[in-house]
Amino acid sequence: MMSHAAYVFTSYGIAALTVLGLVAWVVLDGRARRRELAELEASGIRRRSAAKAPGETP
Amino acid sequence: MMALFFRDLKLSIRAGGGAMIGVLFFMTVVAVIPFGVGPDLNLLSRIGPAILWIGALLASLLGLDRLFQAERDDGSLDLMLMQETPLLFTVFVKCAAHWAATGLPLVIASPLLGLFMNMSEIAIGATMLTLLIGTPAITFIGAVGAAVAVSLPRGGLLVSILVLPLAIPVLIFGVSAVYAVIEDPAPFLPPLMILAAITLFFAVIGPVAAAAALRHASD
Amino acid sequence: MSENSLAIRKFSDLANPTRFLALADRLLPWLAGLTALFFVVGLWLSITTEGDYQQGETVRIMYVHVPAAWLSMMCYSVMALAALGTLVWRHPLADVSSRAAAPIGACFTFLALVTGSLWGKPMWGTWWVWDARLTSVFVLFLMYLGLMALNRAIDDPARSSKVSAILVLVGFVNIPIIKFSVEWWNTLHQPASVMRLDGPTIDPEFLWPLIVMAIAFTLLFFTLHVAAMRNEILRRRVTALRRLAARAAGRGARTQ
Amino acid sequence: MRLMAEGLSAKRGEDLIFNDISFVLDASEALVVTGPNGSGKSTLLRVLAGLLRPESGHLKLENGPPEIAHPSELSHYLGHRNAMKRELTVAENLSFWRDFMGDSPGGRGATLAEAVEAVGLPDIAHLPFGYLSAGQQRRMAMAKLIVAYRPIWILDEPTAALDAGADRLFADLVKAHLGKGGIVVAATHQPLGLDRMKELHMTGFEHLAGDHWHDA
Repeated sequence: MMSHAAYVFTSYGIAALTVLGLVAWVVLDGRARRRELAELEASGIRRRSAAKAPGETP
Repeated sequence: MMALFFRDLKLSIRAGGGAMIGVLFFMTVVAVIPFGVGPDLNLLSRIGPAILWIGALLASLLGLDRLFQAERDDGSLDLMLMQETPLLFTVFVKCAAHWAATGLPLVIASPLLGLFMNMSEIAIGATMLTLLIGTPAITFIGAVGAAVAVSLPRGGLLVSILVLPLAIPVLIFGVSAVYAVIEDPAPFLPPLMILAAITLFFAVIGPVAAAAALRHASD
Repeated sequence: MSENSLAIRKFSDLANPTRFLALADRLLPWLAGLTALFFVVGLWLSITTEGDYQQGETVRIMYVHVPAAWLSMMCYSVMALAALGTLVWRHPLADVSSRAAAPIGACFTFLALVTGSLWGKPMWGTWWVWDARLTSVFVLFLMYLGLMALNRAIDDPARSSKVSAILVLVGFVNIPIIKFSVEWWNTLHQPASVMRLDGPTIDPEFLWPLIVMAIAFTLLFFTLHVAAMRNEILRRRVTALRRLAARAAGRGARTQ
Repeated sequence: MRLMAEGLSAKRGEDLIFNDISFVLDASEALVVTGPNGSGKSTLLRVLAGLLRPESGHLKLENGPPEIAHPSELSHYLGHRNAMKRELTVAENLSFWRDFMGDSPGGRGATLAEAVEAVGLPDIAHLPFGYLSAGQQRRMAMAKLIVAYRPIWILDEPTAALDAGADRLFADLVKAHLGKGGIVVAATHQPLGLDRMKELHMTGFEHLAGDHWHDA
């Protein structure tokens, strides 16, 4: 039988892990998407709206 | 060969892949049982191992029909048949990848469901161990069914019907090994050893039979 | 912050994904900072307050369990609202919002189930009972996972948005069942003690950390939700650009 | 290297599809199989690829590597379907087939970059295969022919979904392969413009009762 404190620590630990995992997923996912977008734009593919944006046109 | 393993893993994880569906099905099936038999915790803990095993058996049959059919539909199977590497190895690796993508998650999810079934910690551990040893056998048996049904337009249900009777020994020894742990007098090791033997047996027989079936299906 | 205010903001000035992205970029650091602040205060409060004479130290699990459970329901409500937005107003961001919320909701529901289980073991002597509250939350968890699976199975958002919106709305019947299950059926789970018409019955000693933690978790949800929505918009942009690239490559080859 | 077919005939179910087909192909030679629909072109190619067992006759390889059990192990087969996964990117598909097939003795496959360059689609290898148009998919399936080296190419209607520009591109691929001493068997109506080309015209034979239920 675990002591009561152990249950408390376990649940806080799992909560921390889950939340950190969620945050990590969101951050990493965002980075991956930005990288893909940058790669696509580097290869010269642009959305119509972005192509018209000021500063983009030479 | 590792390339094939990782390709199949990738395919099952990518959009439309079946890796998550199996676990979800497993959880849903097990969660439905208490509604059927009532929330009597003693009863649930007694039938828990059997429920988990049946749920895992059904869940691991779920994606099996696509194992070779997807390869046939886009023509990859033709190329696999032509290679110098024996078809046997190709089938074995595909089974291994299929198990890693659908069987392994079931094993990992089983302790959680064991808690829901009010099973004791020892029973949960034993169920997990037997599932770990037993589910590969289901995949190997299923590969035979999938290979036989590969050219049929509606092979999905047929695969389940063909495979379930063959998988019964796995179920019997898997469940009896778990009960041997819970109920003291029965010895634990013999059923576990038989289960391991069944898995090893089908790991050899399954790919051989599946490869033979695939060769004939291509005619 | 409530779902209502978020919805109004979305409909008034966030209709355009590009503007949403710009706003999200400006908003996110503040939201994240505020979340961290509330978590620091909330955690400090929940560690330093006294234990309950009846439940002992385990009462501290409540500070995680109750906010997680509350969020699991709120997240689904946000998704239901977004589903309504998809079906009735055909709002382009509604489907993005609903899709982005599903994994977050699944995580909070998982957290509620696990912490509840860890609380139940020392209090009730068992990890799990099949009573109305627990079962309906578990069903909610399965629904989140099912929605995620559905969203993944149909890779074209234009087709999947309507289907998953309908499923979300159908599943919404579960939310009142969860909320009132403790009152409609006599169960092991204790009834609500904070959100009551006649005022909270809980000791202020526990109420403060609980409220702070609830605010912290709610802020965390909105931070993650906005960030996940941004990711989803970027993902769709990547998809659109890739299709564009495929078409452009064909034209390019012919002119060479 | 020399590929010889002697008296091949094949059945599908009970129907005799073709009878007594023989040819000899030396290195750098191409065989173009022509004929109306249903004359058994695809069946012949599947027999050559080892995917169907011939009813009679046999297929031989002379001066090939000694450890080869069937010529199909030295062959590429490009059928009606592309053998690529829609969910994976083009690069993932191609590198899978390169690793899985490996090179036959006597040659080396092209790198991924060279292969997609050769089919004229260098910029879109990072896209999922399913995003590509039918013609682009077909061209990427051809890139598969050169990422893993095989001396014999068996091609079934390779240019079906292609426009004129891609046709030329494909003819260049075939020429380059023949130039390196390869062998090509193709069912196609498109003139490949080759020097050393044999032609096999298949007629099919509805008039021939090959079915033993009617034997007099």
